Amino acid sequence: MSVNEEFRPKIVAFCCNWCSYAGADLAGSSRLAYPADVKIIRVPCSCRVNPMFILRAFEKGADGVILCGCHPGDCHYSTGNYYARRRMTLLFSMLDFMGVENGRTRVEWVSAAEGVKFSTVMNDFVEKIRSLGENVRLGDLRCKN
Amino acid sequence: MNFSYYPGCTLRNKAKELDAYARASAEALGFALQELTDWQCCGGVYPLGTDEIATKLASVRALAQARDNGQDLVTLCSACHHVLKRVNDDMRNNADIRTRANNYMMLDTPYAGETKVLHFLEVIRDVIGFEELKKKVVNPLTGRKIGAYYGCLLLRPGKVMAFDDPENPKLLEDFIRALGAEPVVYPYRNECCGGYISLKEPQMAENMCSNIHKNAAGFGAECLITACPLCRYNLNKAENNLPVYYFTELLAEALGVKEAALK
Amino acid sequence: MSTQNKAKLVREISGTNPSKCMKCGKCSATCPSFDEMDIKPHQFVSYVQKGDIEALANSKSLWKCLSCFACVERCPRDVQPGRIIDAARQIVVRQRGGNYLTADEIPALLDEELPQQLLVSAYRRYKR
Amino acid sequence: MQRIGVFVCHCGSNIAATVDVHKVVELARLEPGVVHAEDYQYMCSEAGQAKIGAAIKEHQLTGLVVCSCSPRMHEATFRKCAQKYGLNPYMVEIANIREHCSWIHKDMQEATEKAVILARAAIAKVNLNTPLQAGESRVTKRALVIGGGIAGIQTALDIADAGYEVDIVEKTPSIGGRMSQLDKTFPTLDCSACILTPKMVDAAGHEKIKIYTYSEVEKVSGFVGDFTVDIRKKARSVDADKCTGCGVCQEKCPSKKTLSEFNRGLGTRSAIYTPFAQAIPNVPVIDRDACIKFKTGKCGVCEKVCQAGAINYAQQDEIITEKYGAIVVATGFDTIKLDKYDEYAYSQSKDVITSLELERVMNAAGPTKGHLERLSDGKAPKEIVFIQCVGSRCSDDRGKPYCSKICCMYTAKHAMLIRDKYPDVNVTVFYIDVRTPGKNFDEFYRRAVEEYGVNYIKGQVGKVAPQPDGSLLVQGVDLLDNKQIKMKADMVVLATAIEPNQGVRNIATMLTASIDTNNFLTEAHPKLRPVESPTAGVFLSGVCQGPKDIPETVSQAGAAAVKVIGLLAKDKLTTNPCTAKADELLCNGCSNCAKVCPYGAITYETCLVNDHGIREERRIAKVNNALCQGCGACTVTCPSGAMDLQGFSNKQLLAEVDAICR
Repeated sequence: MSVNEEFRPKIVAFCCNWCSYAGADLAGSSRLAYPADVKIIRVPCSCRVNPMFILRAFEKGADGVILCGCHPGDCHYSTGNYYARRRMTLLFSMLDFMGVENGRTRVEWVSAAEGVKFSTVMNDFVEKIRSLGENVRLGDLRCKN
Repeated sequence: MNFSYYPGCTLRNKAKELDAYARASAEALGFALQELTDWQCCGGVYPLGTDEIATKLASVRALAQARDNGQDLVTLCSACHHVLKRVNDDMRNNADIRTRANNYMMLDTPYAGETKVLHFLEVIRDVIGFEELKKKVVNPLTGRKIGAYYGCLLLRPGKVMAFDDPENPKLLEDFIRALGAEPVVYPYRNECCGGYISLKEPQMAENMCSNIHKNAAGFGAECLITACPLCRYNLNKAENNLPVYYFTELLAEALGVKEAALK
Repeated sequence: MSTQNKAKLVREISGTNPSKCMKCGKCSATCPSFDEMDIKPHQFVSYVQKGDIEALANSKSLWKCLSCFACVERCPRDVQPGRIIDAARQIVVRQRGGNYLTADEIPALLDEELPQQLLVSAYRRYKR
Repeated sequence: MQRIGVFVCHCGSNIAATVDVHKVVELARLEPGVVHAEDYQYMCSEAGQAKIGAAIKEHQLTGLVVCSCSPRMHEATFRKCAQKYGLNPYMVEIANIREHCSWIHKDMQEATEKAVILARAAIAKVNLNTPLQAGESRVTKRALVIGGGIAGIQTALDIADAGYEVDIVEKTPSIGGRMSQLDKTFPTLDCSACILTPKMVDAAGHEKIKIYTYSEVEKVSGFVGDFTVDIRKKARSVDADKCTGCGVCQEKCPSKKTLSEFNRGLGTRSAIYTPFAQAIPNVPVIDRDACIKFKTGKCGVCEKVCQAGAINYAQQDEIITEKYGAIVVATGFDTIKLDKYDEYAYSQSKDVITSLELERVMNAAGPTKGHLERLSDGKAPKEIVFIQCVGSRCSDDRGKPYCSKICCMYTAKHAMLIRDKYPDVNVTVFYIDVRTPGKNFDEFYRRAVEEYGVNYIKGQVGKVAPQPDGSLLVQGVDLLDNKQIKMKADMVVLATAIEPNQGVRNIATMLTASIDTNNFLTEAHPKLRPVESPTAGVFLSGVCQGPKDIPETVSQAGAAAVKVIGLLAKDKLTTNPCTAKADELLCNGCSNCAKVCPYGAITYETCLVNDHGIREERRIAKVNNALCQGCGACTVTCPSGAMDLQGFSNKQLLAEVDAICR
């Protein structure tokens, strides 16, 4: 599909409750806009995100998935984000192999104080997904209209 | 040890000795300056406008040639150094300027700031080392009280030039010490000499330079050294001035190659 | 060109953001040419903000700035007044007849010692 | 099948101005499980909650979705509300349509579409919610305060006065902190030591307070109500029980050339030292880097002169492990390094000093015995220039982007004190803005100008140039006169930006407390929970949270103490019921989950299992609900899918993903 202005991607953002979800709240209370294409799912920690969730998102038609957690060393549960980082490295490389480009998946560390960063990251990610266009891999054809 | 070398227009002309002393000193210190084959004038001042591309191309050409030679690029004149380092920084960090400059140049390999630009003084500090320089000195300049004059172009903007602390530099003082002389630290050593203003407003430059001389003399300097022909020209025009030398002249003297250099 | 467009052009050429200025005056405190300038360095910013590029373009300050970057180095807000005044200068010299230095003037300005560098620098700053 | 009620909040116009709330209601009604939907102006208000209650009764709701502000704001409110009307509180989910929607989008259609999708996700999740029961955990009735400055001391005193035990850990040899270095305080000009030392004495003498000086927190584990902390008591080389504080050792110590930290490097101290005369405890420490005995093995003068026999060269660091229910961070601040601001010649002239250094110069116990003199030649200055905002309000990487808040006031204080004591000295202050929001603050600054004749100039200084005659040439600007000023001064004082103390990042990491890019600790809510960290059981006191003056610090210290007391007053805490749980039929006992658990909450038991009629003994993971904090690391690591997290189960999260991607 060619990139066009009308393309509105579906983007799922998993945010840990302690840092990134709070960072998103701060972006909100500071009125720092980012596209409505991003929908946030709250998880207790980035390590709660099962690769299965991300595969399912792509299967159901997501065009990009981003996982946000506390900065390394600052995880509320001490080590959760380290697990997430390792798991996602593997998963993303497998997804890339399967044709879901690396640009469609991302891990970012956003602290509770980084509203600006949250908004910047989301703007950037959406722009990236828009440039990549619709995701055609992994989609469950039965889900198509 | 070999470096690509960019002399610049003034060193081919009014400041021949700055160049000659440097080449002789380099040899004495064990490195060679290999002049780029067809360099062009850098323009003297860095074109500040973000949309000025053509005026930056001479620098890009020199930088790309050094890259192709696989060498770091050494300069002597403060102005050339300033322009080359800043254009190099643009080529490395400013995607817009990089793209547009490369579109003009049509190089075999596009240039993206790969070359390391070094001032002759940085070579002495970072590659040779002041300890090593001290060992090579045969005529120590004992007893001489020398004020280092940095001017603006070597130091600012500090983040891009990354030459020394722009407000309290030490490089030339360490250099003077290594030659066996006594550095005189004075606060106006990083104040502007007036630069190109001296062409149309000589009085302004003269006032600035006399303040610099007065300040340096007040702290006990007997002479000044500089790396820039324009600074030297402006400083020399001021009344009651201290003698102003190129740093390479004192270097050649201390290394015992001064006489030979001008032959 | 409209005044608004000129102000926009100054922002573009200089690559700076005058809105970052907090009016501390450190640029004017720093500038070695302060006394020679009619519009002072800290005012460059407000002239661009007001969109009064005309006044800036007609000011003496254009030709008194030394591009010594002391204001750029010391500005706590990264506004870079030196780049702003250069952009205004560019707008002037890029217009026909806007040159501050012409070839005819040069012979009278020369002397024995004058380095080439001075001529090329002045040419770059003063002339299209 | 659940019977779900959806409640859409207008939040005044905060949501309703951007999101078509009626449309959200209308479309939510179509979702599976939804039997009721309505909107209201303020759902969190009493009337709003009553509406929820009425709907629960009328429609026999089993689950609630509230489309409103962030769950971090009102999840607890709506859970309580559900409970009040007989519903399990964990049957409530929040769709965040304010912070994540109405506040960041402008286009109504776009925002409404997104709000509907967020509501759908929450509805899909509630469909799979199950009632959860919160457990209980114990509370250790003792608090730890990290930092022994005025913030830490005040917090500790307030907690102790309420009858709870408090330990203070202070890394320097004495409590007192920055305030002990100050000469006078604004806006009353009372003597800092006179108001601080009684508090230090109170803390030291309080039966509920234990003070560990020359000590640092090394390790923290556990959670709210039940922290375990390792404290490293650094070797003092002096036996505190025997030392009488006579001071002879300090007098006789032959190594006297170490720069005094207390005097900001302007004076020297001996190798065995107490930082200042009123130090608490009044027990010296041996600085082993400076001590001749430790460096060469020869000397031992202090041991010889100590009548009490308190010197102990062989003393080792000691690790103390203690349990605490709550931890207060009160680590304070320091001034920034000025090496990137040498246009002010700080490193080039002894007569250019920071304001904190001036405090020491003005102090009777300071390096000049309180005489105002130039540190280069001891001469009395006639002309003093103060420069404001040095390193504050900078957007470049040299300084700090924030206003340090205290500088305007202490500069007015310094100017006034100098003019009062030395009327022949001229004082000039270069300022950008004078910021005086505080009780009696502006009046104070005006007194400096009107009564004491301090010369305030609006404008910054560009350069300070030391002159051959020893004076300082100050080049500044007067923006109101539009003139550049070049004036000679004998001394220049820099109002240097403040920053959180070194090491606070390390402490934040140990506590898993959030910290911002400027190294200030983040509060749980900037307005409503200013003294709590988002990490339960961790509280903030003083400048570690943001720049503050003394009265503000003391108020915040008290507020933090109240929060701690509120926590320690409880015998039990309800724990988060969103804990992990293993399905015994799926678990294969592989131990992977136990390996990733940061709390050691998973153990294995051999159980008799009935797997579709096959009864056998199996090794099965068991989660200790009191220890599990619900991070979910185990759920992902489990190869057989046996481990799940209650409240954030695989099915619930997948349902959310499905709803969003629909």
